[in-house]
Amino acid sequence: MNRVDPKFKDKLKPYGISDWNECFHCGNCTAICSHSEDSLLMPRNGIRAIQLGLKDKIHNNVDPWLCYYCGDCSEECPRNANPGELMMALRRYLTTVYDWTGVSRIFYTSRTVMIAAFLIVAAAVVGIGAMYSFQLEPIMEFGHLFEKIAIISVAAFILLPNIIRMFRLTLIKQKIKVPLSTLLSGIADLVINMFTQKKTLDCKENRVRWFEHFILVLGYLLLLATTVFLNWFGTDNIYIIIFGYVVGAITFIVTFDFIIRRIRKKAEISKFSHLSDWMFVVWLFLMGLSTFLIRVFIDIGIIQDHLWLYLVHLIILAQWAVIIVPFGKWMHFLYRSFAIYIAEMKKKALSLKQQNQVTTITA
Amino acid sequence: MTFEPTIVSFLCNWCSYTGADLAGTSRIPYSPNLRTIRIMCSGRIEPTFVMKAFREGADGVLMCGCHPGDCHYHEGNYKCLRRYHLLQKYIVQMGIEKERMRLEWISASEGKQFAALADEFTETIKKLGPSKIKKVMETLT
Amino acid sequence: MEEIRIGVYICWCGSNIAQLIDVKFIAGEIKKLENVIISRDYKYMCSDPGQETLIADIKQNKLNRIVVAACSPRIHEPTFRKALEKAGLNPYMFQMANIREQDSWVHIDKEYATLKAVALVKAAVSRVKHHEPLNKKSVEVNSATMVIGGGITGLTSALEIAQAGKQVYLIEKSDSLGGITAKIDLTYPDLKSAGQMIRPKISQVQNHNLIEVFLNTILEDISGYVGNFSTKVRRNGTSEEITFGNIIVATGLKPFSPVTIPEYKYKVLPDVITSIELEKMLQDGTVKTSDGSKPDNIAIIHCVGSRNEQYHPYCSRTCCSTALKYANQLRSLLPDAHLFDIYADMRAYGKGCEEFYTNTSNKNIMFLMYDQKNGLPEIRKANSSDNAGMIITFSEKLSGENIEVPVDLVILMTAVEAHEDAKEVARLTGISLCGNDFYIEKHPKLDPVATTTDGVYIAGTCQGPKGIDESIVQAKAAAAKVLSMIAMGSIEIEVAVSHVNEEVCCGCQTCIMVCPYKAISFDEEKNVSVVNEALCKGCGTCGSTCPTGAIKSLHFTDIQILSQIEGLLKTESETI
Amino acid sequence: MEKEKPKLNLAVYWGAACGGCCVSVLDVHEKLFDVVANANLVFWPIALDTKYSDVEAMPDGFIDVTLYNGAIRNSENEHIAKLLRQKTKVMVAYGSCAHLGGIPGLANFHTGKEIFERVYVSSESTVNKEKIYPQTSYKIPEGELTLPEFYNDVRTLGQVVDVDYYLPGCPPQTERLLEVFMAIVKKEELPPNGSVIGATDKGQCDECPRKRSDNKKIKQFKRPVEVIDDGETCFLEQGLICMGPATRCGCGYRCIEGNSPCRGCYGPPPGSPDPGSKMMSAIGTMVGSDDPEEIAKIVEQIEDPAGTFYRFSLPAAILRRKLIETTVS
Repeated sequence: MNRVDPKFKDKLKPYGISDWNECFHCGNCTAICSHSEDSLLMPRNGIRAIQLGLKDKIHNNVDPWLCYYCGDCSEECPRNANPGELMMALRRYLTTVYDWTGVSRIFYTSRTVMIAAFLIVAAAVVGIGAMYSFQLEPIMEFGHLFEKIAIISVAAFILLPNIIRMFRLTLIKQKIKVPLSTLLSGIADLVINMFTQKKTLDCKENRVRWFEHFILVLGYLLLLATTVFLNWFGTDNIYIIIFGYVVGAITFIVTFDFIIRRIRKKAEISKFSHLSDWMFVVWLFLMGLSTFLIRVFIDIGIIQDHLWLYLVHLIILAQWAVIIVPFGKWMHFLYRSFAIYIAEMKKKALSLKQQNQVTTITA
Repeated sequence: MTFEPTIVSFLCNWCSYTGADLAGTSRIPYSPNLRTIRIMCSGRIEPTFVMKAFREGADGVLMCGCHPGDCHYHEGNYKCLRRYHLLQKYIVQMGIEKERMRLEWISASEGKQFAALADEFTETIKKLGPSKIKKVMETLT
Repeated sequence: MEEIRIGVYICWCGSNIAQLIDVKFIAGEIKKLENVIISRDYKYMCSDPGQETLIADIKQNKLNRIVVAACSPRIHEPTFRKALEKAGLNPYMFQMANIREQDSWVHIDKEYATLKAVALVKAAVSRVKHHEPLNKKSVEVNSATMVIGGGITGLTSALEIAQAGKQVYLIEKSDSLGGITAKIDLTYPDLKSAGQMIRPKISQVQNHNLIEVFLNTILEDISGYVGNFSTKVRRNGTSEEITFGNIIVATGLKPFSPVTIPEYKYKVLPDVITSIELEKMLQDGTVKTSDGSKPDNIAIIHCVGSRNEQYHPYCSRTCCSTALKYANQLRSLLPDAHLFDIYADMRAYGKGCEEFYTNTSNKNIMFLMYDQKNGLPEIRKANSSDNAGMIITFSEKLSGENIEVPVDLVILMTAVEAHEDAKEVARLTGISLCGNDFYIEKHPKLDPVATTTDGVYIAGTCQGPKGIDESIVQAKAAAAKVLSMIAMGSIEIEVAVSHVNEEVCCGCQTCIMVCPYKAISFDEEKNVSVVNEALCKGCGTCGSTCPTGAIKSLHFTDIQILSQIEGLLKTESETI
Repeated sequence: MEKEKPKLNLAVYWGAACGGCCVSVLDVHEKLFDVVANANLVFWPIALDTKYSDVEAMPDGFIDVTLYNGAIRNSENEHIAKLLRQKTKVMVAYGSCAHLGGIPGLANFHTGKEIFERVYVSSESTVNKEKIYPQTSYKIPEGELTLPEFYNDVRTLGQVVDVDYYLPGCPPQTERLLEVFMAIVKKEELPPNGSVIGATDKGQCDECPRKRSDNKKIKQFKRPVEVIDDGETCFLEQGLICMGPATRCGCGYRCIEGNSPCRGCYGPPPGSPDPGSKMMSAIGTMVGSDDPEEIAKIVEQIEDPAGTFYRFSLPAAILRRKLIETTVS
């Protein structure tokens, strides 16, 4: 039995649209949604859960992650209730639900705190620069070390615990028993989905966006690998250098396009931009651009005269690694893939249960 | 060929006839065996009419009026009801199955019920088979 | 005796009849009958050209009997009677065969439908041979009107008629005027004061010199006929008689009592109240729970007793908008309360009401939908841990979830029912009730305030659930009908009455006992019964009761009906 | 002088009858002289020994007036009715049996076979082990013996031959006979053919000495033995079925004056499409209840509605006999 909570929807205001009333449940959104299936919270059902404040139902379901925001539902909606963005808002909210630290909730709900955090990180980087008397070499060395430590600690203390929390909420707490073999068999799909987002293609007329997103993910991850593990800034290997240029360029060109789109607001997906969305694309763009420029400066031999560039890059990198990745939009990269995995596991568990019931009856 | 009975129905103008009209406007199909005679009130139905209908070859006779208490003329339907009981005793004496004659109440809003009644009564008469009254009355021996 | 010359017309009614029934075949079969001079089929008999054909045939062929096989005589008998009159024929030399409502619309088999139609037309031909001309009678219309019911509808009708300079007797059973409208706080969708609307009307009525108000009054008896009614009314133990020409029935509604719905625990849980009880609170300006505290959570439940076969199958029509009105009023009175509107379907029909719904839905009210098919919401007393007085549980349709709603006050949007006096008033005035005890209008679209009894009109919620605006429309429509009747001065009355053959009547007086209208009296001198034709409404009960066979029910005589039976059954063994 | 006028030829015949009608003719007593003065009695089996062959020998239209009493029960009744019709100018159906079938008409509740079985086999006083029934013809050495054929149905005279006048009653009041007879003799203007004569168009209540009101709600139907009659109140209002209002006047209230309700021998007033249904309808309407169960109970007290309302008229009714399977073959 779910108890209604009239206050619940007010809690969701900071995550996106505040008017949950427009929807009158005609079901057009569900009819047009490529991912809608029986019993999924896609999108009408999700909206209903918000309207009634059925908190547990929202927490326990991964369904909002199955939406790729093609925007068809919002275009089709006769009431301009914007179901696509409502789903997006639910994802923002769920990000904070999975975060065990509670920090992301603070960032999502308070702009001031978020901007303050950005400023503090920037100041800290400047402080470290001062510590090293603004010498390029040690600062770059520190920067390289910081990258490695950040990746490991964010993964160990934030990403992993949050994914476990997500599992706990959506599977374990609901007493859905999935056999280990099933769990293992789904892992391949999980990885494929994580890197290809191939389910986006189920949405109509989404190929360009999927491709852009796909090469961005690839570009970003490879840029990360190139700089962190292949020491792009320090290497003399011409192949690595060129490769770095390519993936760096991909990163900032694609994100530049994303930014332009968000400014133009033509497609449904670009119409509504939460602060977290802006932060994510702009910082990714800045990261790609600054990384690219540093290598250019290195190659034309003027980096020594332009320490400021590296400091700016380090500030962006630090803000990205300390704020956006663990507590911001970056996590959707993981949650979405795991959500598909969890949804698949739930489905299998359900069909297994039914099979068992049938066998009991026939026996 | 299956036996298709002929049933004469006497319907009061205000309730039953209107109810039968409603079955029409609602397009509720029913068996075509009923042939209606409209009277203003079921209180007008006399035994003579029923005897005449049987005499002329009706296989069944249906009388309908307003529900008790709802008669347009206050209580004509009660008078019909009283006569009906006496008439029933008479027709049984005359060797006619009492099931061949029915009195039912149908209101102006009961199109559905009227259609159901028509079907059900037709079924009853079909089971009883054709009435031999006309033939017997015309055969002088 | 003049030769009988019958004209028979089979109407196609476009395709309504002709698509199932072989009209040409019928016309051919009927042509073979004795005395049938003309037998035609025509596309639309009721159309002007159709009627003109009829009139021309009567004149050219000296027809003296007409049979039209078409729709129900309840629809077009008056039309064709008028056509006969135009052609100079007595309108009663006419008979209709209903081959649409009771044939083509209800049967599927073409052959049976056509055979049945032939039988029905033969019966009409056989009957019409015995028709006799009847002469219309005209009576003067008494210009006074009796209005039954002193609610907003009755008051409006009374004022309309009195303002036109005609006498009105307004009969009210209770001790005050205003009815339900006086008991409500605001109206929807404009949120204006109902009191400010009704109070001036009451005083206008009370002060009008042409309106006589009878409070605490019940009707003992109504006799007479259109234009000349009289009634005995009893007020404070004394009876008086009033006479009038027309009656407007505006007996209004009664709120449904939800005690019969176990799920809602009305009268068991003190904080489950009905809409009319909330109106009282709203009029007093405070909404409180039974222990006097401010309710934090308030639920409004729709369709209480409406749209449910177990209680009332119909929609009570006003409750959705009233519920929205409450949501607005409660929101203003209790800005921090949580409001839950539990509805089955939101039916905010009418001018301005959808907008009212849209506006209300933005006032932080949680709308929840239930489906009566899946059971009604159930109210139970809450536990101490629930932080509310009661819990409502039900299956919420749009989420598909079984949900709980914590509440401190529940408002039941009770259905409206026909007034408990409706049956008695119907009996007295001779009008009919539909299955739900609301009065039946003469025609739902073409004659919505008239009834099947001439001179008796219905207005307001006694005809069916409706809002104040629609009630007033009907009140004014009924008043207009009455005023046009008064303006005519005289009207023609039913001539298909009973007639006593004094040569045969032996004075047994059985007929006097059965006449529901006291239209038959006993002439001691002649030792015969005498029918007052103005009082007789032509039911024919005396005709079928007279043991001597002295009473003839005109237009429904023995010979006419017996011939009809003969005609009906002559078609045996014929096939197409 | 009257003597100068030619005398009328008068015939009186009995079909299926009890003989009471013939006795009623005899009841003219001393007025017989008036009759004889004006008429020759040419055929009257109860009093004269005229043979059928004598009648057959008469020229057509020889008889001026035939008073035929009794119903048509067998072939002999039918044969003589047709023969007399041929020989007679004015055919009068005399008495209830000729008029409406009368008491013999009640045989229409049974078939001819049933009646034979009862009379010749199963009746308590009969011993007929061989089950010998009357035959229409029986050969003996001397030749062939014949009996008239016993019909399955009883019919009225009017159903067999054209009847000029009906003179109702069981039996008709002798005064009425005399009035009619004298009217014929005096060649007064007679009513149109097919009329009922010797009775008025009004019902019995017209001059009924009992007090009537419109209070005819009957809660209990009673037999005369169950009522202590006050001698004044309308029988119907006392719960006794009285056919008075549905029966013509003319009998002189013989039954009612004897404190017995009218049984309807004079038949219905003009305009009734059926001799018993109007009264049945009226009695039904008088049942003093609106409750279906109570109505059924009250109606149950009417022991034999068909026999009550059609005591004298079953063969003339719309349903002129009981529907018995064996009759249809």
